Amino acid sequence: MCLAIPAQVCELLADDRARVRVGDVLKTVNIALVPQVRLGEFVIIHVGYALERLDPLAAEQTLALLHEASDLQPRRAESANDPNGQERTDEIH
Amino acid sequence: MCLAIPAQVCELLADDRARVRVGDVLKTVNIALVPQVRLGEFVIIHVGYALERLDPLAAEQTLALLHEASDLQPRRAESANDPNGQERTDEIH
Amino acid sequence: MKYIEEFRDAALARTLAQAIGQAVEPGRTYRLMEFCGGHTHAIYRYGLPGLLPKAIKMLHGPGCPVCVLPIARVDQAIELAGRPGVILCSYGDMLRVPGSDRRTLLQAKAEGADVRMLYSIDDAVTLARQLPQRAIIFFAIGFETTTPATALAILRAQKLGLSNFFVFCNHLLTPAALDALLADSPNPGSWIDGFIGPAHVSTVIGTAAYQQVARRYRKPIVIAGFEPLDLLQAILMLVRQLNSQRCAVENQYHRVVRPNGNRLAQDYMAQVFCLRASFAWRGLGTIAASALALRPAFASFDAERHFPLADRLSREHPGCACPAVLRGQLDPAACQLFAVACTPANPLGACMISAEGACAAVYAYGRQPLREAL
Amino acid sequence: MKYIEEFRDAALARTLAQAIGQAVEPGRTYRLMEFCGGHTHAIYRYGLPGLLPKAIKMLHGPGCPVCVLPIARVDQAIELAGRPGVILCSYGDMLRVPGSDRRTLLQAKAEGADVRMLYSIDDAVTLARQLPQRAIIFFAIGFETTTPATALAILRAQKLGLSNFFVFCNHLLTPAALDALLADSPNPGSWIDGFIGPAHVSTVIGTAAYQQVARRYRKPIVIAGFEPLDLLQAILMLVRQLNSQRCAVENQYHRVVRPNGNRLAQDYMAQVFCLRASFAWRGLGTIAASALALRPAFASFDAERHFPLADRLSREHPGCACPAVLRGQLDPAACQLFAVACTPANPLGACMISAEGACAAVYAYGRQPLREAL
Amino acid sequence: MKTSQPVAAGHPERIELVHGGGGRASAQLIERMFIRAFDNPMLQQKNDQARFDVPTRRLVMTTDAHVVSPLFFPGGDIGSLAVHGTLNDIAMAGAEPLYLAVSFILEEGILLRDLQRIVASMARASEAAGVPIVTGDTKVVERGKADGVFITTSAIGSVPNGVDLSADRAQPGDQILLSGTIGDHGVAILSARDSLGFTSPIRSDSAALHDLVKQMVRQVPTIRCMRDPTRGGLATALNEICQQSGVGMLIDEQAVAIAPAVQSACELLGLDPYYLANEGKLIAICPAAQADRLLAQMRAHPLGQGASRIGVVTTDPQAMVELQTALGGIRLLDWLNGDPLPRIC
Amino acid sequence: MKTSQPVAAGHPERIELVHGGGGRASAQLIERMFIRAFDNPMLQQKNDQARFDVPTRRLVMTTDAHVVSPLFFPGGDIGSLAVHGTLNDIAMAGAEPLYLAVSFILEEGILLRDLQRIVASMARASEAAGVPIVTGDTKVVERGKADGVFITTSAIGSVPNGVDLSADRAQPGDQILLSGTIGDHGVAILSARDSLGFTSPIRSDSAALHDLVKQMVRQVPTIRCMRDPTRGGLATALNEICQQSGVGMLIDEQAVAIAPAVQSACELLGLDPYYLANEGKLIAICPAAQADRLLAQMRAHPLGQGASRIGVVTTDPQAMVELQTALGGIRLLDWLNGDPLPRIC
Ligand code: SF4
Ligand code: SF4
Ligand SMILES: [Mg+2]
Ligand SMILES: [Mg+2]
Ligand SMILES: [Mg+2]
Ligand SMILES: [Mg+2]
Ligand SMILES: [Mg+2]
Ligand SMILES: [Mg+2]
Ligand SMILES: [Mg+2]
Ligand SMILES: [Mg+2]
Ligand SMILES: [Mg+2]
Ligand SMILES: [Mg+2]
Repeated sequence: MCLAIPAQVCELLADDRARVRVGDVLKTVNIALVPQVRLGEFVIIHVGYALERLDPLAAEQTLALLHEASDLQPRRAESANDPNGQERTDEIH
Repeated sequence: MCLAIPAQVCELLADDRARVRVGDVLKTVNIALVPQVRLGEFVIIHVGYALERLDPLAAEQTLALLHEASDLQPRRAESANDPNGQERTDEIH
Repeated sequence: MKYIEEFRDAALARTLAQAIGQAVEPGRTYRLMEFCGGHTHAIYRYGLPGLLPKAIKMLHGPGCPVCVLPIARVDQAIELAGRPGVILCSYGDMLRVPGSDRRTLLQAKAEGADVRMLYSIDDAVTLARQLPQRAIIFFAIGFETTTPATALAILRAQKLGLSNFFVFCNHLLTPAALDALLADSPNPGSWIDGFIGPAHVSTVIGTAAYQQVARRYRKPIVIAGFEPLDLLQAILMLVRQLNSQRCAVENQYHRVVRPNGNRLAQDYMAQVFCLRASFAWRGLGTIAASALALRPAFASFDAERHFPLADRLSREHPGCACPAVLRGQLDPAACQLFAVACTPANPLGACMISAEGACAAVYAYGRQPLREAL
Repeated sequence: MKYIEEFRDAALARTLAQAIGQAVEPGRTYRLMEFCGGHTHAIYRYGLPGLLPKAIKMLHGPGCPVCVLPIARVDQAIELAGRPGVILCSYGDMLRVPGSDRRTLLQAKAEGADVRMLYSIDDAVTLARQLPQRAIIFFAIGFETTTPATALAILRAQKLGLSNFFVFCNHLLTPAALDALLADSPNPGSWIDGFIGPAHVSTVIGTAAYQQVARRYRKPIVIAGFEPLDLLQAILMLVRQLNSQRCAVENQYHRVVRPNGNRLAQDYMAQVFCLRASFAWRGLGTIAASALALRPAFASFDAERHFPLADRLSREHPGCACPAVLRGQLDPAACQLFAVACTPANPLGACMISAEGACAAVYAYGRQPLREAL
Repeated sequence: MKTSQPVAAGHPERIELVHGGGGRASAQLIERMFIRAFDNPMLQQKNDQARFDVPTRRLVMTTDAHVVSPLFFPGGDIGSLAVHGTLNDIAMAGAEPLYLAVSFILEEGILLRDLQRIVASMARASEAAGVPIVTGDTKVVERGKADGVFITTSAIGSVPNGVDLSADRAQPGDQILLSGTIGDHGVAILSARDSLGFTSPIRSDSAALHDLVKQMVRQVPTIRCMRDPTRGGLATALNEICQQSGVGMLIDEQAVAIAPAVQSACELLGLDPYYLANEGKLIAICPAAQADRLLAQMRAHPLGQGASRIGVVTTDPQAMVELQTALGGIRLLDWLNGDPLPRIC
Repeated sequence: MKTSQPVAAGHPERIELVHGGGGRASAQLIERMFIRAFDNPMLQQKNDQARFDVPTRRLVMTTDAHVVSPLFFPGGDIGSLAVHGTLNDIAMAGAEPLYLAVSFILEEGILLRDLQRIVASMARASEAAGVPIVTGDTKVVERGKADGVFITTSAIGSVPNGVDLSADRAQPGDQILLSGTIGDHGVAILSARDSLGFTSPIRSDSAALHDLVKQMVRQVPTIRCMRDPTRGGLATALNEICQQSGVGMLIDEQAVAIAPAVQSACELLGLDPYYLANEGKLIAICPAAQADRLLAQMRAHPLGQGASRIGVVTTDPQAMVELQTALGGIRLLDWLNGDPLPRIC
């Protein structure tokens, strides 16, 4: 029910609408909840609405940490014990 | 379009309706145009309405005349030259 | 089936045919027009041309209300069927009559219009009660036979207080057409010797309605039933009238038809309908006082008032010989389009449209024997 | 698919599982409840139980809005669908949820009701514009994830001046349920060590919304994404919190979830909805201030006001163990009806209804391995 | 995993879309309804096709969709009709039907008990005919996208040695035989329609004719062709043969039997029995020398008791059917033109 | 009697009830549309059945109704689908399809040009497959009583000597092969539905598999069984085989190919590709010793290029299909339960 997936905004349309893509699949969604979204950004889509923007830096951070743990070699300077706690910035660039 | 056939009244229903039969086939028709019709009488049915009562005596007369001509022997006293002209009675018994 | 089968008796038919053969005067041709499409249909269906002596030449008249309805009215019915919320109902015969561009109500239905075939106009009133949010328009056609049913249905709708029942009225009057058929000629009716008069129209209007035409044009008329013996007897009666140079209105179908018809039916018709000044008959042209409209008192049931309709022009196929065929002046098979471009599946003219049209009857029942005869 | 596939990487999953295995303290069991049905579904779908050390015991929470909707509300939706002129729309999940007498909206549809599955509530507004003579009722369900969409749709309908668009509002609040789940026990939450918090609910309401519960009941909560790596990472984070005896609200899903959520979405929700005094959750009982209704200013869009509905009693199957299953106190497979009388095709209780219900997830993905485990 | 679903009073079970989804509900419907009713080892294997050995290598195959409305009518239902109609098309080649395949299109919302009744009727018809239903398919479409139940049946049959029936083989001089009364099926269907509001004692003649045909081809293997006068009626079937063989026909109206109630209904509704559908009658055309023998054989069979010789094949480059009327006149008997009676088979 | 009807601009020709009435208009539609497109001598004879000689006496027969919505979709249409679907059911027995029969149910009002397009597509598919359409039927129902066009196709085929495929023959230890990606057809259909409002480059995989199968059974006549995972998808087809053979299966998720766009559409719509329909894929189960040879043979054929070994048959009295997930976990792969995607085939 709360299924939602990341999609990239590939066209901004009138009436709070945008064309987004997931892989090769295109769909028109409502972006009234994320009016500041820009072309190329990723949003989380739920029942035809974009709920929020996805922060690519934060995603990369998460993945980097996981790879780091996996490779046992740091890919980034950071190496916190608590991988992504409360202190994290919540502003998207 | 003006197709109409004789049917026998076998049940009088409410609302100017009657059940009529043609052979073994039963149908409900409107009898508002022949309010005086009685059970057992024949009526002429057209688009679901009884248009008129059929006069059995007149029918028999016509047939008798035809048989007469055919048998070359009279089946009834009557033997007019003009088989059913204007002078005929138009009252049903 | 009582009062049906007796009048189809083969032995009696032969006797009657013989009597006709004996009655005809040598060297004389009797050109008899059956006005009714129902008679035309019966003549072919029972194969009567094969029984009759050559001296009897049957001419087919304009008496099929489906055939003579002008294209413009069909177009208007199709237009009505396309209005939102409308259910257009009619008798089955009307649904495949082509209007302009060969369009029929059945095609409109296939394209999405709600068009329904009903057995009786009563069913349309019932439908209007059941579906109060829809507009039920009955495309009413027919001669005086069918008109009383329409009158009663409108009176019933009034009694029920229905505001969604409408009649698109196309009822026609037969005596006016008979008159026009004869009048419209320098030598009125010179190609017709006598008439077989309508059976069920006469049931309603009576035999008296034809007296004027018979007297004015000096043509004998015999009202006849639709069964083959009725027709044969009527032919015999006409031959005898012609032989004795009478021109009376006689009544072969007196088991049903009364001199004054059904007065009650006439009263209902008079209550609901009034005369139109004129009406354009397909093939016969515009005829004064030949059709009915709803009286102003029933205007709320009148589809023509409730749904404004554009006037339309009827464009007939240029090669169609219907005007002559409908007047009995030309054999259907003599039309250049007959059975070539014009068939029941693809009728080009009025007479091919209904099964009771002269061209349709000849096509369905008689085109080969007729070819031999040509 | 960017930001999806990376979080399903098998090698990384194994690394994380190993890390969890290394992190768990010997002899200790970590009883972790994923609140969300979406998490339950993902856990089984990706086969995570097979990857995790035995020390990790996943408990499935009540976080499927389809499952926890009481029978009475389903009955009312079916009743609404049967009203003349109504088109009842909802998300696909709702249509086969049984109400009383096992009746579903799909059955009502089969019996003739106009019931439509929509992908988005926006489509219902569009339908209302297209069919002004029909009443379009959207059967709105969902947690805070779905609620903003409903709010925006109502605002759009208002802007369009629609008078035939209605919402049957069944939006529920997750923090209240989480609180009730823990509170409703003499020893609050004694069977749970920590929570995986909702992903997309949190996207809307933010991580801050869980602080109160975490503090009051001293349970760590980690908000997690729905992908397998998200879940594994969140489990690792919970294990670490528990090992270090912390009970913070942490945010594994910080690529999407902000501490304060989506303020704009919250504003729209606040504009359109107000709190219900209480709401009867299926399986969890009546919970105060746990559901939303339309504000009086939007009463004209409120199906409950426009179509008076009788109050109804929910009768649950007596043998159904859902209350315990929804609280994580009983394994689905331990219910005596599980997979015997209760299956996804014929669900008897809340947890078998939606694919995201705990019993349905176990049935579809895990019933054999689980049996081995029993 | 048994689910014995209690049926709530007032809410009889109905077909839902899920029954056509191809999943568990489909499998259960097939198992409980179709395999149970049509019970035979080929169906039990639940493959997507049936496998069997045929007795000869000379085969015929046919298919017909059945969309009759209403589904139940005096003398039959869409189920028995779908079996008979297809068996008859096999029989019209002089062949012996071997196996039936059946494909259902169900409208969401039809009552399971109605479907059950139809399926039981098919099972009885198949059993009575000795021709098993060996494979099938079921689809469910949304409410308003079909009309209750549509059934397409297909069959194969084997052609006996020496038998070679085809509608292009009629020759001038051949005799035309008809196995009984005409129009019964058409009138039975119409009488079952509420909208026409009439009642009659007429029942559909729906029947499987292959046993009658088996006797006929055994007795007279030189039969030129047979046809069952279904949609379009006797008139159209005769015209089809004329067109395909390039011949004419002369039919004797008095020899064509019509039940009185059929005649009555036709008068009342303005229909012509020559264009009404039949579902248990056949036309056979044979060399004149064999006509007596064939007629006797037909009359000896319960389904041919009312058989008669109705006319002769003539030379006519225009391939027209002429009718000698009871009154002695002659007229054409044309193809069905225009308005059909909707959904009679 | 030629009637060359001028088509008025703005009013394209449509199917009317009269086209199904069995009279002249029906005959003309059949002649001009079907016989012309499917042109072959058996149809030309215009009998109600087709007659032919079959090469062997061991036959298979199948039937399937096709009710897909929309009628036209990326990669095919209801016409090609109806041909492929039925040929594939023949092929799944290891048989060579011989003849097709086709039965149309048309909704009053459909455009003649749409029907023409569908019929042309069927003709192309039949021609490409080398399997003629030899008999057929056409019914027309009132507007609102169907959904454009429904097509039921039936076919017979001959089974080569030594070939004995049946879904009850899978044995523990057998290998499970799949001929390519899954879910393409299902997503293609959904993407063609306006109501879902998404677009994707995915085309239906609709294809006739009998030539691939011919190579496969020639190379490995000991194949246990094959099935085309249509409605209900791969998951349901595997479960059917397990149930019928009384075995279990262990499937390797990583070996099951899914096109990226199919995966994307599934994410977006919340669908599971294991339950999506395929119309040009097959599952084959064979003894382990022959698996390599069979896989090589499959990959050598254009329709089997993407073939892979997706799992093994196991011993399981509960006849369940287990899936080893990409992450290394194990879960069940159940039958399709509940909500189907309506009208995908
Ligand atoms: S054949 Fe056709 S075109 Fe000619 S007169 Fe008759 S109706 Fe008119
Ligand atoms: S198996 Fe069914 S009855 Fe038992 S707890 Fe789960 S949902 Fe309730
Ligand atoms: Mg057939
Ligand atoms: Mg048939
Ligand atoms: Mg036939
Ligand atoms: Mg099938
Ligand atoms: Mg229906
Ligand atoms: Mg099949
Ligand atoms: Mg198939
Ligand atoms: Mg298959
Ligand atoms: Mg057929
Ligand atoms: Mg439709």
